[in-house]
Amino acid sequence: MPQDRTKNIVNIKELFVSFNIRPALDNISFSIKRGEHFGLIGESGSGKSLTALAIAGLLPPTAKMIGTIEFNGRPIPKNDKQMSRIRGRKIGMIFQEPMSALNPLMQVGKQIIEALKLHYGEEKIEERLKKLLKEVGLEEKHIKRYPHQLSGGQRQRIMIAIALAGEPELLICDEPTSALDLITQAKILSLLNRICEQRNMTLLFISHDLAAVSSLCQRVGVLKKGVLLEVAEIGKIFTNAKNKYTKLLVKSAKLNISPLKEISTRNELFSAHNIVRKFKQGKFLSFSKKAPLIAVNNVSFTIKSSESVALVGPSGCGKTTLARMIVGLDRADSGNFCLEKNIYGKQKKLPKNIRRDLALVFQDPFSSFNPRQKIGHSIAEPLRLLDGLSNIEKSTKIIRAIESVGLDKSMLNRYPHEFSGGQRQRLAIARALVTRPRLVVLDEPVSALDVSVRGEILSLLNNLRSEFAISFLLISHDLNMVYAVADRIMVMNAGRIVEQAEPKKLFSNPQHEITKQLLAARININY
Amino acid sequence: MFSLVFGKFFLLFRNLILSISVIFLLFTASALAQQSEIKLGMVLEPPHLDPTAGAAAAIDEITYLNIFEGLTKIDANGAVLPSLATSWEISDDNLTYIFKLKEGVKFHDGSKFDAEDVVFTFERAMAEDSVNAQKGIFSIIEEVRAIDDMSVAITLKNPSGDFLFNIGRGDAVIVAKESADNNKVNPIGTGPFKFVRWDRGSRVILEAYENYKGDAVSLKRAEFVFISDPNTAISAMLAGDLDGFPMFPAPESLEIFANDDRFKVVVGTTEGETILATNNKRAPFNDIRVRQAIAHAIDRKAIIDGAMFGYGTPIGSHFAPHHPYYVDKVDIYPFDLEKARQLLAEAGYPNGFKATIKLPPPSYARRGGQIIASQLREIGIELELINVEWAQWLDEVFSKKDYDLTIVSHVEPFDIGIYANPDYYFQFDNEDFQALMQQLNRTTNDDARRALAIYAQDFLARHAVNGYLFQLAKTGVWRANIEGMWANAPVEGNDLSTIRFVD
Amino acid sequence: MGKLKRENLFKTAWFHPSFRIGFLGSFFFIILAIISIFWTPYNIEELNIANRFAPASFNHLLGTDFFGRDMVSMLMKGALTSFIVAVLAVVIGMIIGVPFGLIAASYGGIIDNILSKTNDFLFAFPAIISAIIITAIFGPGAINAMIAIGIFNIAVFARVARGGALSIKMLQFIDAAKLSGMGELKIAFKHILPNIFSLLIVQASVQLSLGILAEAGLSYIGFGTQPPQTSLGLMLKEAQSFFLIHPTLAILPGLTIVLIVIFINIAGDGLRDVLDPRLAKEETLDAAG
Amino acid sequence: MFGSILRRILIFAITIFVASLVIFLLLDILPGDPARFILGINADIEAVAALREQMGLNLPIWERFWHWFFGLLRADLGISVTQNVPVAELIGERLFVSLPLAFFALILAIIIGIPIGIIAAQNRAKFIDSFLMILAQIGIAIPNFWFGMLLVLLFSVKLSLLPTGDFISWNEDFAAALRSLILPSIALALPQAAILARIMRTSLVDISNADFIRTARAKGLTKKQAIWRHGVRNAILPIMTILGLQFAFLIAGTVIVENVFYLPGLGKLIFIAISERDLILVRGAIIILILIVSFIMMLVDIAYQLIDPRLRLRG
Repeated sequence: MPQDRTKNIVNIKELFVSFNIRPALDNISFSIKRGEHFGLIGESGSGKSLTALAIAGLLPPTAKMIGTIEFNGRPIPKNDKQMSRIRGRKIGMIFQEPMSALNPLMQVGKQIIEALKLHYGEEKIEERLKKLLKEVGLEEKHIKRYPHQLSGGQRQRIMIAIALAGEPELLICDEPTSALDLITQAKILSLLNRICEQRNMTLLFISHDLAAVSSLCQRVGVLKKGVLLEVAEIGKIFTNAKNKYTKLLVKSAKLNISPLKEISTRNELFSAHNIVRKFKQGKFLSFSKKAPLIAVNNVSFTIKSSESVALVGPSGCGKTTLARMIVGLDRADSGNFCLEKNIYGKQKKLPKNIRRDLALVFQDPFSSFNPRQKIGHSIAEPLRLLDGLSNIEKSTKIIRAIESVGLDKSMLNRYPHEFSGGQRQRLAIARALVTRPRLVVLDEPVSALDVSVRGEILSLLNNLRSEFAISFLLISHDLNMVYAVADRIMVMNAGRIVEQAEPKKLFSNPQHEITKQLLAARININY
Repeated sequence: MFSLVFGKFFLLFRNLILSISVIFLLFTASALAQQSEIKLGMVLEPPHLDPTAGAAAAIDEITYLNIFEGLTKIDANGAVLPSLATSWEISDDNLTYIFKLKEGVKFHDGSKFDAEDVVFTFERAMAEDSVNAQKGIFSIIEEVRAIDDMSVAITLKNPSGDFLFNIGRGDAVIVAKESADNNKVNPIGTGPFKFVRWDRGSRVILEAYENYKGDAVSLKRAEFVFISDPNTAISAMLAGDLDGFPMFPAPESLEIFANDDRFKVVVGTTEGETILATNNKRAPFNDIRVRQAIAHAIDRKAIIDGAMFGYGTPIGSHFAPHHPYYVDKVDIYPFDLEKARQLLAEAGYPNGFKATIKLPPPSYARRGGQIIASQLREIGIELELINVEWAQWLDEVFSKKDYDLTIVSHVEPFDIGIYANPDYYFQFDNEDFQALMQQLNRTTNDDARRALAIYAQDFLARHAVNGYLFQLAKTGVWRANIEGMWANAPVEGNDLSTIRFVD
Repeated sequence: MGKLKRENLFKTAWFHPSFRIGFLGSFFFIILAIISIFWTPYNIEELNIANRFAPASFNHLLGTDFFGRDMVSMLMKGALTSFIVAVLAVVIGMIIGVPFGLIAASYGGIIDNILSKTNDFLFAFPAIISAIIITAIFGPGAINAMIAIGIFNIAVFARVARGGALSIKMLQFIDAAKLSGMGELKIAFKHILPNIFSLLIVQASVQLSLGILAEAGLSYIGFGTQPPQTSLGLMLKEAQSFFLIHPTLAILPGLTIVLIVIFINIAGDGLRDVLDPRLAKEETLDAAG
Repeated sequence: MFGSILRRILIFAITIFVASLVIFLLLDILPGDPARFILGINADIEAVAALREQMGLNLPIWERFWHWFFGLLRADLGISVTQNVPVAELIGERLFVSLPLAFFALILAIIIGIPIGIIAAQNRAKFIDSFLMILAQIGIAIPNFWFGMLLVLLFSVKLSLLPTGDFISWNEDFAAALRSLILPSIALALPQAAILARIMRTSLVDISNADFIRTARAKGLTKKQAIWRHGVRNAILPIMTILGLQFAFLIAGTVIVENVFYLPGLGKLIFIAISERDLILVRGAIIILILIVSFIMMLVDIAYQLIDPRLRLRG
């Protein structure tokens, strides 16, 4: 394939896309050079996926498009049949969610073969298939499996194989790793990098994660609300961003959190003793008996008052199950917890006196409020746990809670959809604090938030901890994030806590294999 | 049984595959009915096919005169004719009848018909455990005796004017000892047609009996198809699926057939006196003035028009208009609302009262009930309409007598005698009338019987025992080229032997 | 997240053209039916045999039937019965089915299994089979038809409520409520029910139109409304045998049924469109990115 | 896999047991004495008592239930009160009409409804889509008995093409039997076909928005190819559950349609049994209906497990 590095493979001029009358892409112009790795970064709703779909001619039928997109110097055809000859053969695509992107009823091998046949006919199919599998790092036994029988990483490898089948000149990756856990993400990213290098393929990489983009791309475009703010070399973005928003992105990617005030951690507040949680598998009246799944396996640890402890581990390691047991949303099969001399763990319903000392902040701020209830009512709900409050006392507490997270009390009369994601997470924290609990469990408190607001939420949490002397148990898969806010990190894997240490110590001298993997998977920003 | 069923389904499925080619033939119209085959529609399916063991009219409509024959038979006009008895003699005291039997007659199973069968039949019907629906016919018999192979003597307890008519009815047909117990599902008689098959829920098929001793029969095969829904009956006739419907269930649509050259509509009479039956023991209907008021308030024409679309003859008493003894009593209580209100007021109900009316399924009852309710509302009587199925009607109205009013057609021929039974569901207990009926039963002289019958009619009409509405018409529809079908229904039955197709 | 947005359903739906047509259409018939409680042009209990089969005229806008009753009055009363049967059947279905479904979804485990299996079973039984049983026991009648249709509706609403509740239950505000010490039942009614309400309304519109059809079917075979009451289905049944002579008697109630059902269905489709997050999905394809 | 099928069969068995218990109890509280009904109005008390004894009516209710239930297992449903024939035999005969009728109607609904749904989905938001969906709306709204009447008037009365029912047994004349089921199955199929068309359309539209269709198009398939190769099979899955339900509806629908046409099916039998208060027959017929419906639902569930690889490996 003769390549001319100086020519643009994609050329977009004055692209507008709208739904009904609502604009989604507003006057986008940029070009991708042959052979380069181009990154497109932006928050949700910024239009980055839409740009990718527009290039591949896959815009939904309700979208209206104006402007030109040139591929290899020629405008992409409007006709679906003509466009379909370019797709696959010239442009390959990988999507975010490999589970739903694969046909659930078809063996994955067949799905790759289908792509191969489209481009090569029947010729040497088996051979090509084996070669592709090898290239993406899969074994032959995977051919006969169905998508649901593969892991997320394996599925994404299948997707890559499908995209590569036609030996495309341009590979579009639309958030290829955001549905994967950190370790897998790192592997997929390096695989993509290797393949693009080997094949001399142009890459359009789309992500909300500046770190991921920076590890892969030479040039980056920044999108916000359908507007292309700036396009620049990756180095320049980090060192010399022109746009304010870009600067903010860079800043939050480096996760600069206002430094911890030194908080003295005193006596022991909370302890877990030999906690075990098993889940039965199989359905009602089922004949096949499977061994129960052990989600949490003999876990013990302690938390001091005012301490911030992070629980880190790959997805599925049991950290969320543990968190749910701690706050009483689930029961332990054996073992118990102790919160200031109160022992619990196996009760179906926790007594009020324990419950009011515990709180949980959820991962998804969008679903953590009842959309049909005013915010004030939602925040007031935990006050049921405090007996004998007068209405005035109640409203005082609510107002103090909302003000402590930096919001105005007039917002109490609004409904959840009137708030942004960051505001909702603040409100969720306000709700958690309204009973003045001793221990707050934070389940991935920022991972659903846009990068730009993560920093402020984490800073807020730090401030609150010093102000109210609360202990935090912070659950996350992101080591970078917890590094900044935790006094101590516990690493969990396969239901057990395998290692715990202070952040600096853990980062410099990891003991356990999984800790090393987690650390390795971090994408360090080297600018 | 289930494995059997599924096995059958498998075969069915195979057949289905094999006969995909058949589908091409599906839309070619079926061969026209042969001139010697007939398909007749019936509303009700019989519970079984033994006319000597059930009251259901549907049994007689299939078997009477076709599969089974009696000693005598009733013709289309209600006259008594010889059948298995070729002739008979009656003793002077009117008590002993000697029947000469037809020679050479064989049952459909090949067994010979002789006096023994007659004796068996009558003794079976007279027996205490008899399940015959008309025990009254047999209860007056003292003795049945075979004189020889081909003659039988029957002695009565007292003279009976309609004995010869009665033994010509379906309940008295002659059965053979060997097959009698099986007649419910596989009827064996001596008639011109033998039983072929009964597809339950669908049809009964008969075929001409090759050894029949009697007048030649034109039909070779006959099917009785059961269609209870009037709408379906209309379309089945119009579509040509049926050749005729002797008792067509939808009088409202006869107009269509009358205007269609392919069909003829024949309106005859039945023995069905349609009455507003009244519970004479229950207040306020035990007051004759109330009953008279109701009689005055009923507009028979509106009922006949509205419920039967004009088919039906108004009656003023419990007697069939085509009967030779009939007198018209319609005008005893003419339609007069003023009079009705006055009578009601005299009875102590100036503002009327509330009552219920139980309506069995036939449209004369259901529609008639609505019309009567509307008419009685004019004089202040509010009727609550209660629809009942036949089983409920028999249970609640007929046997438990738990009703105020009901509408029903009494289809027994010459059944005025039911008014002499104080336990009958009308609960009419009148000694004068009971004496009158005893006298009538004993009388054999025709003129005397006529006089008594006329007196009885007048008596019932004046006492307004029930509301007398109309004589149910027999509205038949059949192909224009069919002849010999009964126009009237003096007894329940469809005599196939006289039916033929003409060109 | 379209369905989680709090909005005035009716107001939003009003701008959907098919909802508006459907709503106005069914509203017209509902109003006619309600008026018939107080007033009809003629009293349909008074039969006027002499005036039967009258053609349409100024006195009788749609003519008279085989008893001489005014067809306009008959249709109004008939629609009333049909609506009452269908609406009450929906009410029965909702009152019993929704708590049934909510409880199954809330408690889960064996309770859910038993309730759902019972429900799957009920669900497979169209009104007609319950009607057969009820008619066999109590005899035919409009109320029995209503109960029979209601029994089927119970299963439908239980299923919808359970499905909706399960998807709401996944959301974190439910866990938040649990942490506040609320019991399962209280959560079900305070937090889950308001959020599946619009789902239930759409389903109610479907069941309403099915109920009208089912009433007609049951009346047609004699398991439903009995004279002297009337319903659209009964009118249709009684008029069938006149079809070839006086076709309007059957066409009018038939058409009324078809129109009412279509209007309700259109309105329901409109509502569903408004609520359906799928439509929003296309427009926010990028939301996840 | 095997286990899950076994599990489904167990659920089926429990369902049948519970259903028979409920049906038995419901119909047992009915007023009226079957023995008296059999013997008629004028029967004397001793005879009735003897028959009650003989029919086991004097036994306690639980014993009678067990008796009946074990009878059911042996396909012995008692003797019809009015027809004096074993109920199982009566029902068995009628199933040869009702099951084929429902089956044909299902086939018709599929061959009419599915293609219409596919065509509408492929031409989404175009005239043909709106047209077909309006047709489907009307199809749902027309009561099937009324449609049946109209069919009869057109095809039987006016055109004389097909009989108005007039079912002759399969052995006697297979083609005639088939002919007599054509109109009723069309009448029965219409609303179900309309529903199927709508569901198929929605399902396909949903699927065509699915990620894997986008993947297929990204491979280089055209939109149409992608939907045919990947969409239809996925869209059929939800349809299967619907089909199971529809078969239940069709079986029940035969009760109405067999009355419009004169077909000697199970529906007609139940209808007559109710009007004659033959409760033994009603009871038997209902339990058979339930048996058939539950059996079909079970088959659908099992088929679902066989088709969908995601369910195949689950416990």
